[in-house]
Amino acid sequence: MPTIVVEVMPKPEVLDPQGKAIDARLPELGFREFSSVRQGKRFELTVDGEATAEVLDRAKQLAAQLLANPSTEYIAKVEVAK
Amino acid sequence: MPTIVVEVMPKPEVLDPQGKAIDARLPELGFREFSSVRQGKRFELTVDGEATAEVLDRAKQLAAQLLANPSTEYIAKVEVAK
Amino acid sequence: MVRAYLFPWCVPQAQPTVKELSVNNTPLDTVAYAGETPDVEQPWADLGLNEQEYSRIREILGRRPTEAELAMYSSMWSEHTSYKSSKVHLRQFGEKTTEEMQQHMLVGLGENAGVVDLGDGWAVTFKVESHNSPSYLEPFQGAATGIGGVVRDIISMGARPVAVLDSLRVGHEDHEDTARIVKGAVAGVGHYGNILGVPNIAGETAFDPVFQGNPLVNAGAVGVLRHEDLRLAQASGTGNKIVLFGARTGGDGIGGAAMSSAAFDDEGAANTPVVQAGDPLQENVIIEATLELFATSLVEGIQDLGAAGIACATSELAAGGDGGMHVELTNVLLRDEGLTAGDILMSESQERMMAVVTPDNVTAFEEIMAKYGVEYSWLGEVNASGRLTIDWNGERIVDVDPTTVADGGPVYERPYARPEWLDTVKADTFRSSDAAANLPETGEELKAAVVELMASANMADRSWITSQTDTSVGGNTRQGAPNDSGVLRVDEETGMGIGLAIDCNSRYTYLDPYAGSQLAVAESYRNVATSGATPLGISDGLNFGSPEDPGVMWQFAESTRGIADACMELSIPVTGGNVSLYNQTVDTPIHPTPMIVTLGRYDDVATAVPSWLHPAFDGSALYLL
Amino acid sequence: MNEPKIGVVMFDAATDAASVLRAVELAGGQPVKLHPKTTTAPDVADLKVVILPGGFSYGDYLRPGALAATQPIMRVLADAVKAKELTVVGLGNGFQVLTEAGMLPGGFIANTNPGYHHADVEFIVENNVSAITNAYAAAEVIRLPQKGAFGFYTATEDELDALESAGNVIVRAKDSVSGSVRAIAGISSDDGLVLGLMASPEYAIEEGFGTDHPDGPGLGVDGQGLFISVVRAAGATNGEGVVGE
Ligand SMILES: Nc1ncnc2c1ncn2[C@@H]1O[C@H](COP(=O)(O)OP(=O)(O)O)[C@@H](O)[C@H]1O
Repeated sequence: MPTIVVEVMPKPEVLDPQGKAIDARLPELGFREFSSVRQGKRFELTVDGEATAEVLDRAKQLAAQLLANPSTEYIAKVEVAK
Repeated sequence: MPTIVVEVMPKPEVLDPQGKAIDARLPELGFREFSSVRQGKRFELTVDGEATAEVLDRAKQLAAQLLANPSTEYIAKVEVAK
Repeated sequence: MVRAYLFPWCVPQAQPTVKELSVNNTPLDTVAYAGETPDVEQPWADLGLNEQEYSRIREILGRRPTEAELAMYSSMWSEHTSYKSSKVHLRQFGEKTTEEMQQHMLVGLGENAGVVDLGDGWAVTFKVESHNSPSYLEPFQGAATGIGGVVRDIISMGARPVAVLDSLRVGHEDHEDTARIVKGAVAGVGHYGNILGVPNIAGETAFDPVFQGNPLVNAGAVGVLRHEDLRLAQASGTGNKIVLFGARTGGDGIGGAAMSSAAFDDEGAANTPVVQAGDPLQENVIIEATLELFATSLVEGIQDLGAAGIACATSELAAGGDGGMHVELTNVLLRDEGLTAGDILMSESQERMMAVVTPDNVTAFEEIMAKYGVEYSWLGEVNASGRLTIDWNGERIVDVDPTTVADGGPVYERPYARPEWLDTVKADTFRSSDAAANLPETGEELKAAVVELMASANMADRSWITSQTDTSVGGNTRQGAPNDSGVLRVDEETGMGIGLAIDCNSRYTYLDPYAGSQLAVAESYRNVATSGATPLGISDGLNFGSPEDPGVMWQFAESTRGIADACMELSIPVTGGNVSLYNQTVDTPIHPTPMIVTLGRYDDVATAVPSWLHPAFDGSALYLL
Repeated sequence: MNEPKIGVVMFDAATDAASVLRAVELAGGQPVKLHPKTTTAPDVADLKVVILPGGFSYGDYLRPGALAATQPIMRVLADAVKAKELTVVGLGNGFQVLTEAGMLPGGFIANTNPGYHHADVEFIVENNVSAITNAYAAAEVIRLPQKGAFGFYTATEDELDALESAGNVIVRAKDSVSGSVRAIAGISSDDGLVLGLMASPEYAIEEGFGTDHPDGPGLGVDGQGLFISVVRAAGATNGEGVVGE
């Protein structure tokens, strides 16, 4: 069955304590190539049937209505997984 | 500055109570197109410099060492964001 | 409000900041420039000031304010920060206090929070703060940062936070938006308090349609300290250094103070500031670092950063001290390099503290910050100028007398009058309703009525709420939910401890604000007293509609009169409190809600009496008093 | 009396640490605070047992226990365990740290009913010869607080079978609230030197401040046995005889 991937990230201007805490560990762990980390969510929706353009639209609706919180997050991606 | 995206999902054989809880709300919200939801994580690493193949390798190391827990999760993707 | 967003896709929305307020696109509105350009139009109305207030600022300064000064005055003179409409009524809490009532008070009205003596060198401080408008926009973060903010208030008194509490008023249980708010707020309160490791031992939750578009989320905290650890917010001593420590400053919550002082319109708040996200891990570290600063006597004065951030903290610290202060705003550590000077002054980023340190202690201070891994930056110095000056990239953008900012705001005697609708409401009694004609009579009917009552949202089991907060962390909780009063041990040696309850029935205060407020005091007092504690003081969280409505102002006047009179009668002082006005949707104010926290003392918490029927009490007699 | 020293690692936001320190003391041990940044073995050299307390180490950000598991002290502890010189006990979040550090098999996911919950839970002591259960009777039913949002223990079938057949499932929930597979609540490594328990015994050690009990609210003190066990284990391996009751 096809899968739709929805990705949600904290808005750039909103503090991301999780990312910040990971960030803080990097130098000690020897990862100096990355200057910052932000942590968001990835959802996989299993589609019941075909992943038509309509179903993708519904996934976008679901993302906006339930999966992302518009006051703190934005939707980074909604796409059919290959 | 370039960004590397790391995506981590719960292993298929491991239960995903958070995904399941979302799942359970779908019929009530009228989303019948999706038969199941799984919830994972998406990380954005800001690269200090160029996103060379080496840096991508380091991101993979970081993913394996810290961002994913191999006993419950797998790494779905590590790539340079466009 | 239903969350109706049609594809606000992908692009993070542009952030509304104070940038938009910049005057004529001049690169920087300096003091010198302001002096040369008296006629520049300034957005005082958008910042919530009225014309007289704006002229008064010009009069004080002898010129027009700079953009930064205007932002500073507008938030410090906002209702939320200045108590301009409520002050005249709050005075009676002091006036109606006898010496006997004051006997346990170490610090009274006017400080961050009152401090009450517990004996044996122990003291306790407690307060509630409203976080209503942020919690409507984003219930989880709003409630979480409500807890974070009030806990920082308590730490800045020199106390270790030992308990938190919260009081929630949300809309009708069946309304589609209620679950979002109540579940979000409950989870947020739990999230923050749990990670702080402070037990949640008291609170209440009520459902009523009047709170649909304007829920109330009041968060409280209790701290314990030794007498000698008491600290007050003031910057004195020329040459002392000003330091900002904790989280970096970002673009969050700019304009929050002004927003809490405006009513929601139909669509919710129009100018929504960037949501403040809490970082309880950061706060946890700050608590330990700050307490160590106190224990080693490294700070002269300290102030938490809340509404109006650095603007508020610098003007309050300077006004509380005896001289002036100079601040280099450029030294502030930023999370986002694009912020303007005005943004930085007004940002409400969480988990920050400002302290005053003598030059001798600078190194020791830095060592403690390093030990806890807390970031800090030195901002400036206390001086004898009597002025608060702030520079940005070598240019002066603020030059004010700090007392005019912190304490010199307007005080209003707002007109008030008993609203006429009250007669109609009062005439509409139960006896005159349909229900009265159909009272349950048979055993079956009575049973059904009782079951229906018990199943209603306001009576139903609260364990889904209380199980989401840690009640036992710290190991000193003698009683938490479902007791009417939380009980906490303070002294492990003697068992001495405190009892705490927060209460208010908003329907009573709606029907009769004077008697209803007395009832709120009585209920909260009773809950503490019947658990076996001796009540020592109350703190209030006064949540009302718009003070510009004479009917609301009447409710406020009656309510404060009721609280003061009830306290006289019970011989217990008001130790502090918080006022939140403009809680209304368009023209409909919320029911007046003066939440009352009573704090009591036990010689030994082992004597506390629970308020539920434990199976072990089988066979005990039950009395109705 | 020579009180055995027991180390307690003070991770940031390990909110139960204070109560664990007190519990060790009440059980007759001498608690020693250990800093998570410690990189030197001498800090643990005179200790026979180290406890990783519960709470929300590093905010439980990323995954519960994940950031704590990367702290320098964890390497020191792992080395000492490898040299058979140390017993490490993880309580609650501390158990999660041990799985994240790879010192115990399996991992934790969100509770079946997601979100933070606390409750008094009944557990069965399946193995009473471990460093954390030796003061309990075999098959004793004990009541301890359990709290957290990620208390659901999971592992592969092979790992689970190995744990079971070696007797390394030492504590099981009577009714699993978190959802853990096979109701597992406490496990041990094969050599018995690394142990984890998903519960908070430190809040069931003092009458009046414990779990609910048939005799009255707060009278349950079943957590005492765990700390007595730990102190005994420390005393025994110190070669100074059994300390405790
Ligand atoms: N409702 C009230 N009842 C009594 N005192 C109050 C009330 N509201 C405010 N106060 C007094 O005014 C002081 C300033 O309040 P507040 O601005 O809430 O402190 P903060 O600066 O921490 O926000 C309080 O410490 C308190 O003593």
